[in-house]
Amino acid sequence: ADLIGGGGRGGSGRTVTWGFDPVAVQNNGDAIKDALYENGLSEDITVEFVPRDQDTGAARSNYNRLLNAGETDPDMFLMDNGWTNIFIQRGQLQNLSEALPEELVSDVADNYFSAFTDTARDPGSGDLFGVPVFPDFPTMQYRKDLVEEAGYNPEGENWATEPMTWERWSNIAEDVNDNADTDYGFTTQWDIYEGTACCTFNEIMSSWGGAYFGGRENLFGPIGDRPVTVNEPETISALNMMRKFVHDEDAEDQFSSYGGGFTPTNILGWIEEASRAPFAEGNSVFHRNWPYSLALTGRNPDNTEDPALGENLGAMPMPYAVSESDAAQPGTGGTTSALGGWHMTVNPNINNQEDVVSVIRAAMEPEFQLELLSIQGWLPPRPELFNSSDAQNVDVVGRYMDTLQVAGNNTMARPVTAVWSDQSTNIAQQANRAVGQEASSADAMATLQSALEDTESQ
Amino acid sequence: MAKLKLENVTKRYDDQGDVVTAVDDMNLDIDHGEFICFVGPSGCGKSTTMETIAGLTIPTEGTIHIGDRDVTNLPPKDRGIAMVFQNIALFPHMDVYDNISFGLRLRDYPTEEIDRRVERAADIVQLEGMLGRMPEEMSGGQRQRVAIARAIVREPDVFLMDEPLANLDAKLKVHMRTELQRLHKELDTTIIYVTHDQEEAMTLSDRIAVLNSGSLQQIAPPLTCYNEPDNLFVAGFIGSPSMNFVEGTVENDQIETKNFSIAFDPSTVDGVGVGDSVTIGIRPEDIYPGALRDEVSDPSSLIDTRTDILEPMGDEIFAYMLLGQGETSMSQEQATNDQLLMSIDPDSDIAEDEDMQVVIDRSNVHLFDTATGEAITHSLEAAWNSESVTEGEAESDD
Amino acid sequence: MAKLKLENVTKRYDDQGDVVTAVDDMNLDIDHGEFICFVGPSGCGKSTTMETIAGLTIPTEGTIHIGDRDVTNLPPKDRGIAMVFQNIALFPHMDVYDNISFGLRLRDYPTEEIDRRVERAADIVQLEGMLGRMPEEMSGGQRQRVAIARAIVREPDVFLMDEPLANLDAKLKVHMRTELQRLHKELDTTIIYVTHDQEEAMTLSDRIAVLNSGSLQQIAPPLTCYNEPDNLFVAGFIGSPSMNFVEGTVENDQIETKNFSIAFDPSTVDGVGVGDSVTIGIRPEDIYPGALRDEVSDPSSLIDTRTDILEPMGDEIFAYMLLGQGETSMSQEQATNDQLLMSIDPDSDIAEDEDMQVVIDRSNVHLFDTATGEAITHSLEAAWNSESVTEGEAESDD
Amino acid sequence: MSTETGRESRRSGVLVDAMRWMENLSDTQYAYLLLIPVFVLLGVVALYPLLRTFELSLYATSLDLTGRSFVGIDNYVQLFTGGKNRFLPGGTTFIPSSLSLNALLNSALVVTIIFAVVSVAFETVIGLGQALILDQDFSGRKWVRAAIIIPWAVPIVIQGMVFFLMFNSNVGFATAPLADLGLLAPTNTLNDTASATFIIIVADIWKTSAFMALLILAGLQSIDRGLYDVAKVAGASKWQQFKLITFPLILPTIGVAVLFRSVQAMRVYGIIDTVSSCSVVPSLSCMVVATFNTREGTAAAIAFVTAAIIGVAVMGLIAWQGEDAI
Amino acid sequence: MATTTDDDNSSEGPLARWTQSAIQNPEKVYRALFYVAMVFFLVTTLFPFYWLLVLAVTPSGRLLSGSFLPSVDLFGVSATFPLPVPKGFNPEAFITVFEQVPFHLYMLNSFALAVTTTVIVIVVASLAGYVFGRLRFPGRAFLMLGILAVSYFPPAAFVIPLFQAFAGNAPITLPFTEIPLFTPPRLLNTPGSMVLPFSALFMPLSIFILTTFYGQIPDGLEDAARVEGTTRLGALFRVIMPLSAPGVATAAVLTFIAVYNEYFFSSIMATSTEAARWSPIVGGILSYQTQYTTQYNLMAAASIIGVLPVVILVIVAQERIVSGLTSGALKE
Ligand SMILES: Nc1ncnc2c1ncn2[C@@H]1O[C@H](COP(=O)(O)OP(=O)(O)OP(=O)(O)O)[C@@H](O)[C@H]1O
Ligand SMILES: Nc1ncnc2c1ncn2[C@@H]1O[C@H](COP(=O)(O)OP(=O)(O)OP(=O)(O)O)[C@@H](O)[C@H]1O
Ligand SMILES: [Mg+2]
Ligand SMILES: [Mg+2]
Repeated sequence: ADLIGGGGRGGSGRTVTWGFDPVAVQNNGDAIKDALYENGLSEDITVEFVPRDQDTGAARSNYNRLLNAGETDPDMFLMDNGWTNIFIQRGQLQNLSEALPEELVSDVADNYFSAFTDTARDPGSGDLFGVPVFPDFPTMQYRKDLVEEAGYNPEGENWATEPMTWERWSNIAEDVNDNADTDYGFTTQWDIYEGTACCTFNEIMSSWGGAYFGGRENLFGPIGDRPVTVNEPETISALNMMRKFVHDEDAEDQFSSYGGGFTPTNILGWIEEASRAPFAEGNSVFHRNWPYSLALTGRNPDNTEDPALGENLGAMPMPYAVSESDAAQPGTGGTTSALGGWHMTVNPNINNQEDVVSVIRAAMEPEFQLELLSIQGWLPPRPELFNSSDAQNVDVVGRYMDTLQVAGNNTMARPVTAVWSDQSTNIAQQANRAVGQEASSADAMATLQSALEDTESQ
Repeated sequence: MAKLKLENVTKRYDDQGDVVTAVDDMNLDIDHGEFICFVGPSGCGKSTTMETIAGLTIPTEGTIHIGDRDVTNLPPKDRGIAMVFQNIALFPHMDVYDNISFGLRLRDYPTEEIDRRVERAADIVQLEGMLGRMPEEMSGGQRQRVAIARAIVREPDVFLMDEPLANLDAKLKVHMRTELQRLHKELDTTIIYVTHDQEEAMTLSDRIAVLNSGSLQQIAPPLTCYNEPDNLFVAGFIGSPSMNFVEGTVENDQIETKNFSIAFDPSTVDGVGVGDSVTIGIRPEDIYPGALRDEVSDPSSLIDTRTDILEPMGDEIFAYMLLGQGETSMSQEQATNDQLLMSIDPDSDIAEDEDMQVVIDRSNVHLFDTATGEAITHSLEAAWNSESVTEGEAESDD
Repeated sequence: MAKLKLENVTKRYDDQGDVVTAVDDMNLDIDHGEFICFVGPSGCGKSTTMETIAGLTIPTEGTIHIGDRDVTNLPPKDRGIAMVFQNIALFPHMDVYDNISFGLRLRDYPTEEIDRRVERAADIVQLEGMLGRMPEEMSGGQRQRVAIARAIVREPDVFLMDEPLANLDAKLKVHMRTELQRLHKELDTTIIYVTHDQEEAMTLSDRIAVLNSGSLQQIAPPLTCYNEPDNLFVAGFIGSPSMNFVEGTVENDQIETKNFSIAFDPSTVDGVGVGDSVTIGIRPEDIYPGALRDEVSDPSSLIDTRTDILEPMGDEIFAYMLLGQGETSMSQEQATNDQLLMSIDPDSDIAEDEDMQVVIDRSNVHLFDTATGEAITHSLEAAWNSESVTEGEAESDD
Repeated sequence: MSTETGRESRRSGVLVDAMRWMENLSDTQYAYLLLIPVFVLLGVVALYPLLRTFELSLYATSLDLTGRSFVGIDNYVQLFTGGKNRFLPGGTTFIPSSLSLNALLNSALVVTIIFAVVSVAFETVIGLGQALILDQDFSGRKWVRAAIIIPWAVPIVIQGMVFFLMFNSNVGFATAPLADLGLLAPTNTLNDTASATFIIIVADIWKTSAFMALLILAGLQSIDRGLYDVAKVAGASKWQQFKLITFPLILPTIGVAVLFRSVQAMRVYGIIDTVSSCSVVPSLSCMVVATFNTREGTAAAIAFVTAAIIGVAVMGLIAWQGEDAI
Repeated sequence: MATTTDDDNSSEGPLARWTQSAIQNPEKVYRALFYVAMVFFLVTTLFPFYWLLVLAVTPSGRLLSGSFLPSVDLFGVSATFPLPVPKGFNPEAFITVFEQVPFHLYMLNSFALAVTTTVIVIVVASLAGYVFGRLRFPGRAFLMLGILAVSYFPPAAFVIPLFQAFAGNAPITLPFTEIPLFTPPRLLNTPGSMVLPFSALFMPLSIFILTTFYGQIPDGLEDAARVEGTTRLGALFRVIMPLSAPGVATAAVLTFIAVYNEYFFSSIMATSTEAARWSPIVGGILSYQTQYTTQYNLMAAASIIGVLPVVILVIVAQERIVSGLTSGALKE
């Protein structure tokens, strides 16, 4: 195939190039293409996946450069919801509200996870610039066997769909960990990296009723005209709770009824895989992670060389501290899952739009989305599909569809704006410092507060 | 065709403000096929002159012609020259064969031709079995011979050789000299040759160019330089051991020196008058023991001396004779006026530290103007005597 | 204390299977304070021997003692030597002053002492104004003088000098020689000196060591080597121009050669009998024009020759004389039997291509066994005659 | 002779003419002629983009990232007055906000300089040591040389991975012993600025000592062995030979090595990104990368300031080494 | 070791005897020091490599859990073994590497890019090295500093304009103006878009190295070559370059390896990390990462595979170049 002359192709050859996840291309590229054709894509149109960089940051830079240079290749992109917004703001993407037929636009508006879809809209106009392909929601995963051994009844108490409070959860974690042969009660990610800012810290803070910028309605701006609300009791409490979990420290006597000391300081340097490894080995009771972890850890240990838990893996929605109604910041509280996931967006420099629309149409077919779940493990962007038997029957992940649906309905997106990348490193760093006991939670948040205010005011 | 002409060539090195004039307004006219030796004290500019001819150094001033071409700015490769460098400069990364054949290979000669020439050259310099050696595996003399071979395979118009035999033993030197002469004839080339070996200069060259401090002192056939040196410098430089110099004053009928006087009629020679300060030059072989006075063609009166040190050389003896109150000293320069060096037959009956009378052959006594160093006459008999050489140059007239 | 003793020193280079024996079973015994010159053809192992003494090369076999110490495996720095290298090897990154003072600075001499010595050395080698120059800014001879100065400031027990004057002009050479002799006396050191300049070897050394192909041919005082060479090699090598060799056969009362015969009584000498093949050696200065027969102490009968080429050298003339049907050729080696080289007075009345009779001084005729090359006698008169030298060595009795 | 000239003329006339023309140029003309390829290449691939980037640095990116406006040198001014600190990752300041240890370690400038000085110093010494060893004659030298070069051939990602995993809190085995020695923080090691800097310096030394060693070795191999003979006879001990002959003669090579290592070290980025993160060890290049996607003007300004700082450092280095370094 | 000198006779231990002989023959001490230093350097440079090997053969699932330092039972006392050892043994990683991605293609890409760049750099830098090392002319120091200055800039400073130029979508404009000059050819995803910047960016180092080395060749040798009939340029390639072989080889090796592993530019100029778009070896290595997981074992195996042949090649080549061309010391 002529991979080099991409720029000259421009639709004449009826080819649609799509910047795509490299691993998916590598493992299932052909199957995914087949699925597109099965879902109505004309055989006249050749779809060609262009694998992007594995690292999301690198991919973003790459697309940024391409679009800056007016590149026509590829025609479509798969974009992380963490930075789609920035491309929208810069006007570097095709406005799909205009380019897509009305029925597709309203299908997205009506039938997709709306919090997820929001990350593909222009916050000002509400116009759609990307169609969600798959969302990613974390769940609290656990050793069902150990929990049951310790006398709890996850099935009976419906842990899979009923969120519990952090207080109860922490006591269970401490209790089970004390009584089992595990080193850790809980593993999660708290390194200085995007994942802490966008997700782990964001989740916990939100479950305490906190938010970075005064609640859900300010997530995507307006920059400078929204309050910075990290130096608030709910946020500090969230951090203090983490300190309780990690260090069993309770300076303000706030967490005496909580369990603690069951989380290793290692989380300060952990990202996803590092934190999953001990859990998959059976060395931790609880573990917070994305669906991919369910897929890997939930495998039957007999079928894989890698450590796995099989049916002993349980999942539940993330615990919470305050309910939605008690939340200090509007739109927060209750069980909260951070929001990951990818959208498909369109290169504005192309002239084979109809073909691209055909591809999008096929990719929006529920059947296609279920197929992706089945072959690639990507969750469908439509909540209704979580209930489908097709979904439930998917190996491993299918077992946790109900939990995932709860998570999907309770997501909190990261506040992506033009300044988010400046902010996120600050957030991750202060969150890390606080939990690492390098500063008190209050001091860390005070520092963060002024840093965020700095970045907001420009 | 391979005439060589240097006009007003000057080369100055500017060494951080400290200007060194290596070659000073040099004018040379060398005929096709001539064999010229450059001689002169260390640092007098011989190598630098060669380099300007080769094109390795661009003269600060002046022009150079080879044949009819002005080559002053031509690169070395277009000048049709080959050169043997004083510092040998073998390519350390090539074996002897490659070193010798370098120039031929550059010119794409056919392999057999190269082989033939290299073998012949190796033969001439007696390095037959060593073509595969690397330079570092050879002795100093062997390296020098490779350098010579590298030049002669080229068969150029002009050969430049900067002390090519310095590291060879006497015997090999003689052999190489003969070969060079043969080559010179055979190839009909012009050769410019730097040497500090008088014998070499004498036997090889058509003309000797004597340099001092960057400027040309005399260029003339060897015996002319020996017998009729243009000035004190040439007189002292040519000949080994070198000429004895004694300072004196011209009187009516003689020249008076500190320790002896010698008969002389100033009217026989132009440009000298009574009262002038002159320097007398006497070659060691023109001094004879008093006993041999009869055999000397134009003997001076007897001079009282005392033998100091005797240096037997095998085929002759150098006898240092003290004049007057002269003190023992082997060094020549310290003793200009109080010492005479005499060369005598090895069979002579002579011992150190004895009184002895000597006699000088007046017909071979040179006279120089002490102030300017210019030669006045080369024989005290009369100005017309310049034995055994025909093309005597006109005396410089002060 | 600074005696030097080489015992069975052998050095072989293994050059990819191709073994070169640079030094072959060398035995030397050098006294404290001696001045020894190494001479020999290019590549004969002079430098290599020096290097083994210096400790730069470890001999393949044999031991070396300096004083009473076995230094065979001692590093150079502990041997108390200084060396002038044939390839000069100045430190390119140091100026002249730093080059000269290198060894002193290593030994932490006080600055004034260093300054004093460097100045003195620069004075000796006549480089006074050049202490600040870098090596690349100097002429070949100047560099060599720096190398000499670098060695003499050290004032060591043993000096090793490998052709230290090769690049100097005659005058400077004479000056340097005198200085070296003075230093030798002053410092009371042992000096080993490589030179290819016979005059240098003659004037400087207490003893000359003649090397050939890595092995020692003779070690003896200069005039002994000149007058009583141990073998054909030494005879031919020492003396310039070199000895004439004529092959002959011993008869009852004479030696018969192709073109002439010379009276000789074999019974006066041990180890030679009638019918033996011998080689006669005659030095050029021992051949005289027939006219001078009366002045020769022990003249041979007159020999008919024809002058071939004349080489006037200034202080003498080299005359190539053809014997019998000999053909014109300037090369010495081609002409062993048909040519005699004669050195005569420059005043002599002689012309090329003329018939001329010559006479040989029989008292200075050498006789060698043609097969072994060993000397038989050095005078045809009788075995006891070895004029002008007292310490005549015993003749080899072969 | 005639044969020589005959052969010459057989070659193509144009080529000969061109050659002759070249040979006749003065030194200066010849120098500039030979430099043309370099300058064409550098002009196209370096000078042009740099001018463009410089142009970029005179513009500010608007709040919504959609447009840009000309601000002159404001980007530069703000960089030094702290106005840009808010765009730098994790509370980093450009120049230190105070002289406290924390503030110093938070300053991109200071961290970069610390990294460069320490790592280059160690690399030079170690590289020199390695080169001296490789310069000896011993059997198996080829393999020892291979071993010593290997780190240089390891891609930075892998170098980062190797050290990251060595100090990783799950499986890293190196943290504990070093923490016992007080060299590292025992927990959260890779997020502790001092510890992470230490580890990154070690990683850098491991990899780039080979660079130094290779270069210095080449210098050593070019030294005329005859000079050692002279020195030995003059009485120089091994150490003195090194000090007086080897060292001065390889000094130009060391100079080049140090110069380029310093320049490289002051642009350190990859190893930081792979072992720790730019918010923990905020090098100057990190700042450029961190801002390039969103704030091109700022990033361009930082890039130029970085270059200027390196330029100043290089000038210092050259002045210190003496003019003949250039 | 200097402490235990002469305690008389007989009862000397081997150490004392060694010391004794060492004092007599300091060479021995140097030799010993030399070996100590060599072993030290070998261990320190090779240890991380050993660690890489440990990682490569450890099964991926076990990489991030449990310690690499096994407990050993030493006569009842349990201690931690001080060296990391593989957790399990999975040599298939070295095969899997090729199964997952066409790693050999990435290697070939790197190889081709590196060879091309190295040749360009050495030729062009040789010219410059000759000029700066051997000629004196006005502006020399200034130009050298100018060339050096190119390496001051973080690579990111070149990227955006270069990328736009190489995309060939719009005409190049005169900097600081909107005046269009010409539309460059499209080079993205071709070797040209990488070789050009590599050449420019690695050039200064090579120029400086070669300047140093060429400057040290005695003038006499160049003179000899010129008299023998080379042009100045001919003398450069026939005499000066071969004589500077250690320097040239080193410059080449440094450039070659740097390009072979280069990632920044190649990842940008290849718009996707496919082997077919000239992505280099590092692109291949990074292909073993997925969004959340990293197959460290494969990355380790891949980098061993990627690195070893180059190192060996370079070693063999360099040894040959250097020993073949400079078996003599550099003297006139
Ligand atoms: N490294 C080496 N490898 C092989 N052969 C060598 C080596 N060094 C010297 N030789 C050979 O050993 C012999 C003696 O060399 P040496 O340098 O001692 O000669 P020399 O007497 O000093 O000669 P010259 O007067 O020419 O300097 C020569 O034939 C030389 O070729
Ligand atoms: N690069 C330079 N810089 C400064 N001075 C120089 C340079 N090269 C040569 N000289 C000086 O120029 C003068 C002439 O040097 P040249 O090499 O021509 O002498 P030479 O006659 O060949 O002497 P020798 O017989 O010693 O080789 C010397 O005084 C020397 O010091
Ligand atoms: Mg000279
Ligand atoms: Mg020698």
